[in-house]
Amino acid sequence: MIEFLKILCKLFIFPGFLFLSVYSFLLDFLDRKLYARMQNRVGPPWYQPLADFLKLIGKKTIIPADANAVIFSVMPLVSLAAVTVGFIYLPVLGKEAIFSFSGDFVIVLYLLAIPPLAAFLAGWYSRAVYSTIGATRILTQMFAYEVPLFISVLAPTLIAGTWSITELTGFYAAHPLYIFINLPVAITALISFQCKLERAPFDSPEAETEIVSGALVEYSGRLLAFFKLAHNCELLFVISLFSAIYLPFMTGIIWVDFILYIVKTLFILLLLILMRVTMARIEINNTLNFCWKYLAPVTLGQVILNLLLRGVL
Amino acid sequence: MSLIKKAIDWGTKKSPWIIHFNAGACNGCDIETIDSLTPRYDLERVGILKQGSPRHADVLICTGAVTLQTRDRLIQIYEQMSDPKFVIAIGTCACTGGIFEDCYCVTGGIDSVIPVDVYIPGCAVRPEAIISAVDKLLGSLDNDKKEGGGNYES
Amino acid sequence: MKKTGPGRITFRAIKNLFKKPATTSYAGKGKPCVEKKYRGRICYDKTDCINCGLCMRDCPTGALKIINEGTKEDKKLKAVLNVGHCIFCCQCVDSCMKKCLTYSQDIDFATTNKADLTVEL
Amino acid sequence: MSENISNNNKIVLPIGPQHPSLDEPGRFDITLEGEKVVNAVVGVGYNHRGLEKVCESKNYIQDLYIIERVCGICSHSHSTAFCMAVEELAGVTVPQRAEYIRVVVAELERLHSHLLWLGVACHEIGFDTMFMYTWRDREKVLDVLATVGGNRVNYGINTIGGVRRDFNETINSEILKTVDSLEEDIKRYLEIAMTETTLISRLKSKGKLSHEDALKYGAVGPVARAAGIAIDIRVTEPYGAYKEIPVNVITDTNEDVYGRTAVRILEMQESINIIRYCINNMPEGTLTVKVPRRIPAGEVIVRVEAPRGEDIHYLRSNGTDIPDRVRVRAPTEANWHGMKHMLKGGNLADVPITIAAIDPCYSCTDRAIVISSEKNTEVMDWRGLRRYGIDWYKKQNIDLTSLKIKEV
Ligand code: SF4
Ligand code: SF4
Ligand code: SF4
Ligand code: SF4
Ligand code: SF4
Ligand code: SF4
Ligand code: SF4
Ligand code: SF4
Repeated sequence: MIEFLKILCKLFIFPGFLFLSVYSFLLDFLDRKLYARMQNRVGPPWYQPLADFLKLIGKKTIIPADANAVIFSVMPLVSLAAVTVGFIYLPVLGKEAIFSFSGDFVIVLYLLAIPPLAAFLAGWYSRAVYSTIGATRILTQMFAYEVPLFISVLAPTLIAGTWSITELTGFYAAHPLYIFINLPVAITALISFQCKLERAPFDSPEAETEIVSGALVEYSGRLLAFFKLAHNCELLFVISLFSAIYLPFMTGIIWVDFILYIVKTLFILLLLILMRVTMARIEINNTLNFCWKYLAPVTLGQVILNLLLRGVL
Repeated sequence: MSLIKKAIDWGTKKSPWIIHFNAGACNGCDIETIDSLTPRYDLERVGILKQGSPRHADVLICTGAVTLQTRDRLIQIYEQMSDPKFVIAIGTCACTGGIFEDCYCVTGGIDSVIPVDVYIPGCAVRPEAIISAVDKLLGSLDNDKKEGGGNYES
Repeated sequence: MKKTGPGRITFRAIKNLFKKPATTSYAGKGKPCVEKKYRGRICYDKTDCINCGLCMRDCPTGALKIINEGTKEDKKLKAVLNVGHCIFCCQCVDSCMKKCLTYSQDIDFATTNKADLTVEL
Repeated sequence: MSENISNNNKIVLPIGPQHPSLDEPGRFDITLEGEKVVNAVVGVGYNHRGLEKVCESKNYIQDLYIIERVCGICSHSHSTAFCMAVEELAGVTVPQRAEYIRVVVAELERLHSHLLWLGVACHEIGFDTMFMYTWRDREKVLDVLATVGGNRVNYGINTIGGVRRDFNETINSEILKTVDSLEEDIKRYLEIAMTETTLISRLKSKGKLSHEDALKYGAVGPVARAAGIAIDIRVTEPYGAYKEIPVNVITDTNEDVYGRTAVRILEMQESINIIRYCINNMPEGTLTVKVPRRIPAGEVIVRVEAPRGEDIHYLRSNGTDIPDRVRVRAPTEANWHGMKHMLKGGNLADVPITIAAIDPCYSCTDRAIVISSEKNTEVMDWRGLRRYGIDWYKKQNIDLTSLKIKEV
């Protein structure tokens, strides 16, 4: 019984859903605050993401007459669910995730692909012009980053020889120097994650000045709130995944590791923000070119290197 | 229940997202509106974000004396916003028509078309006045628990 | 031609993190800081006013009304300004030969009630 | 909105009249094939207020403030043009000091306008940080303008016959200080514009308008100068104090958005030089000259170089204190004609920046109106309108058919 409660506690409170949402709000705040500070502004107060969320919850939800009501209202939840489920496979407290099994890596990668797909469907079935274009752009962008992203995430597993994130982290925590081998893919992964999160400079799927806000134009009220929450959680999810794979430095003491985890996530967030601050939006076809011309070859090179190294190490 | 309601009210007060519409202004007030989002005045301090889609916005920031051609669009945008919603009329022309009141092609002020919650006279309004207006709008929510989005004849 | 590359402002952005933001401290409370000689709401001093109407003639919006409530001999003047019409051009100030009108630096008239916009000066 | 998606894969994307990339109401119907723009229809008129008409019912002094509010960005150019027109009809000469003050304010206005444009352009291509930086620096200019004129937007420095406010030592030194610090900023912008790859890739060879096309469509201002056409009223037909002030025309041969950016940034430097020259060579003297309230009959055309190009004012007087006809041809209006040409063949992503690159502002442009709220209204073209007029007069027993206009 106690065991069961413990698991429930882990699942729903810490480091499960509650932690996920609270920390993702915090990250969102930091994201906006640092962004503002880099632009020489004051930026929002700390409770801003929470206030936004609560306000949206309280607003009336409008479902456009043209839209497919079911898909329109289900997609935000699908998106949110995918991220939360994926999060429980990621190590937060030390190197142990809440759940793990030998193939969880693949599951996580699949779950990772769901939020953009949900946004695509949401946009497509809103049946408005802007959202349709936004949806098409989401799909185009997925086509651009998915391959580099998958390969750069998989390359480290080749050395570790495991398909479980927990074991992978464990392996690299035991051999910290091996991480530097993966530096090239760490960089490509960072870029493709940025691309995946549709943040500037890869934000053409929601380019405000071109297509208003892309796929989510027609969303309002509660449904928009869930999409925003899902997006925040996705940010945290991606950052945690990145830190699990590429920055698995551990001390072995659980609480120190947790603090390390926080430090690592903040550091990655800083990198992502810097990317957002310093560049102009890249056109969708240039994104495509960039991903296939530069990112994909680098990741492939790494795979070959890692395969060779595996024989040596 | 009331706790949730309180939380939502608090959120509404702390996070007014705006959408901006120019209904035939001279640009002056529009630029000052945008200006109030940039570093010197930075409205994000009080939670304001500029949105592109009326569906996402809570506050319609409106400038200009409402020309006949923008009139329909103004109503349309107002209707697309989801409740609760508020309207701020920025600039003398948005309040009453101002200097354009005698023109044959304007209806004269935002409130001749949709209900307005806050008036900010000024030609052009200063960003400080906009900040103070936002403050007053949010303050007025406290007093009479205003729902916003009253009835209007179009 | 200098070398090109992405992210040329990275350094500046990081430097800004440690600088004070350029934002003013005014956030809705207190008095905003306005330049001296900024044209705010006009003020009226009736001591010298002869009710000639020059100010009203040149006012482009008809926002200003000088009203005589008394008789021609015993003037009881007051000025009524519709702030919602006034465009703060201060032409009335220039037009008044008797220098009865001046401008202040008062700029904050935001109100939730339209009737508040008509004020007696 | 779904009817906009037709079956042959073409999408008609309405941009405006409310759209985040447009701060003013205008409408563009962009026909897309995938991401490619195959057609563009420009619709203006949302901002038509009819202020030329209202000018005909108010006196010259009142009109000055109406004309100043044609637009909030080049308010000074418009009021200068109007004042010059009235002064010319009245046959008065403005004191030299007033002319110099007008020039200083005009160049400050150009600085603020170009900074504003740079920010908006960066915002259009999703480079918000630059947008924030430029607008932050623009505040310096606005502070000076507010001190000089008394308002941040409609400075109201002009009056018929001169200027309303004088410069003094403190103002002079404040202007020079601001200008010095802006010079640093401008150097930085130029460096960023020349080295930031993402920026260049978004600007280079977008919205092409070649030298010939620019001439054909009658482009003015930075759009024309970026196509290598050296027109600048300050030089080709100097007015006011520009007759004495050295001005260089900035041109560029890129013929695209990048060229327009470069022209504008370099023009800011030029404005700074002019301001310095004016402050250092400001003549002493009075500020205004008396102008009669009744303006002698006559008509006049005045050309002024506004930040966006040539601004033309036409004024006809009938001897009263109220003008008979006022006509404003603002620069943006001249630049619209090439818009469709510039948009076609580009990507959807280029649409906002291409539109932004002419620095559009609708306030002064909008003249044709379509009133859709009332039933029984129809849009008439020129010929239809003429027909209608003839019929209307026929009913009054006046026959106008003998009049011929050249068919276009
Ligand atoms: S109030 Fe004045 S500055 Fe503002 S839009 Fe109207 S005319 Fe322009
Ligand atoms: S112009 Fe001056 S003196 Fe004449 S009525 Fe106006 S305030 Fe009075
Ligand atoms: S400031 Fe201008 S608009 Fe206001 S009352 Fe005076 S003249 Fe009229
Ligand atoms: S053309 Fe006729 S309707 Fe139009 S402004 Fe002139 S008089 Fe008025
Ligand atoms: S061109 Fe633009 S900035 Fe200039 S007067 Fe016209 S609307 Fe204003
Ligand atoms: S048609 Fe010719 S004469 Fe008539 S108003 Fe126009 S420009 Fe003047
Ligand atoms: S005013 Fe008339 S003739 Fe001149 S450019 Fe515009 S449409 Fe053409
Ligand atoms: S087009 Fe502009 S200037 Fe001409 S009448 Fe209309 S609003 Fe006035």
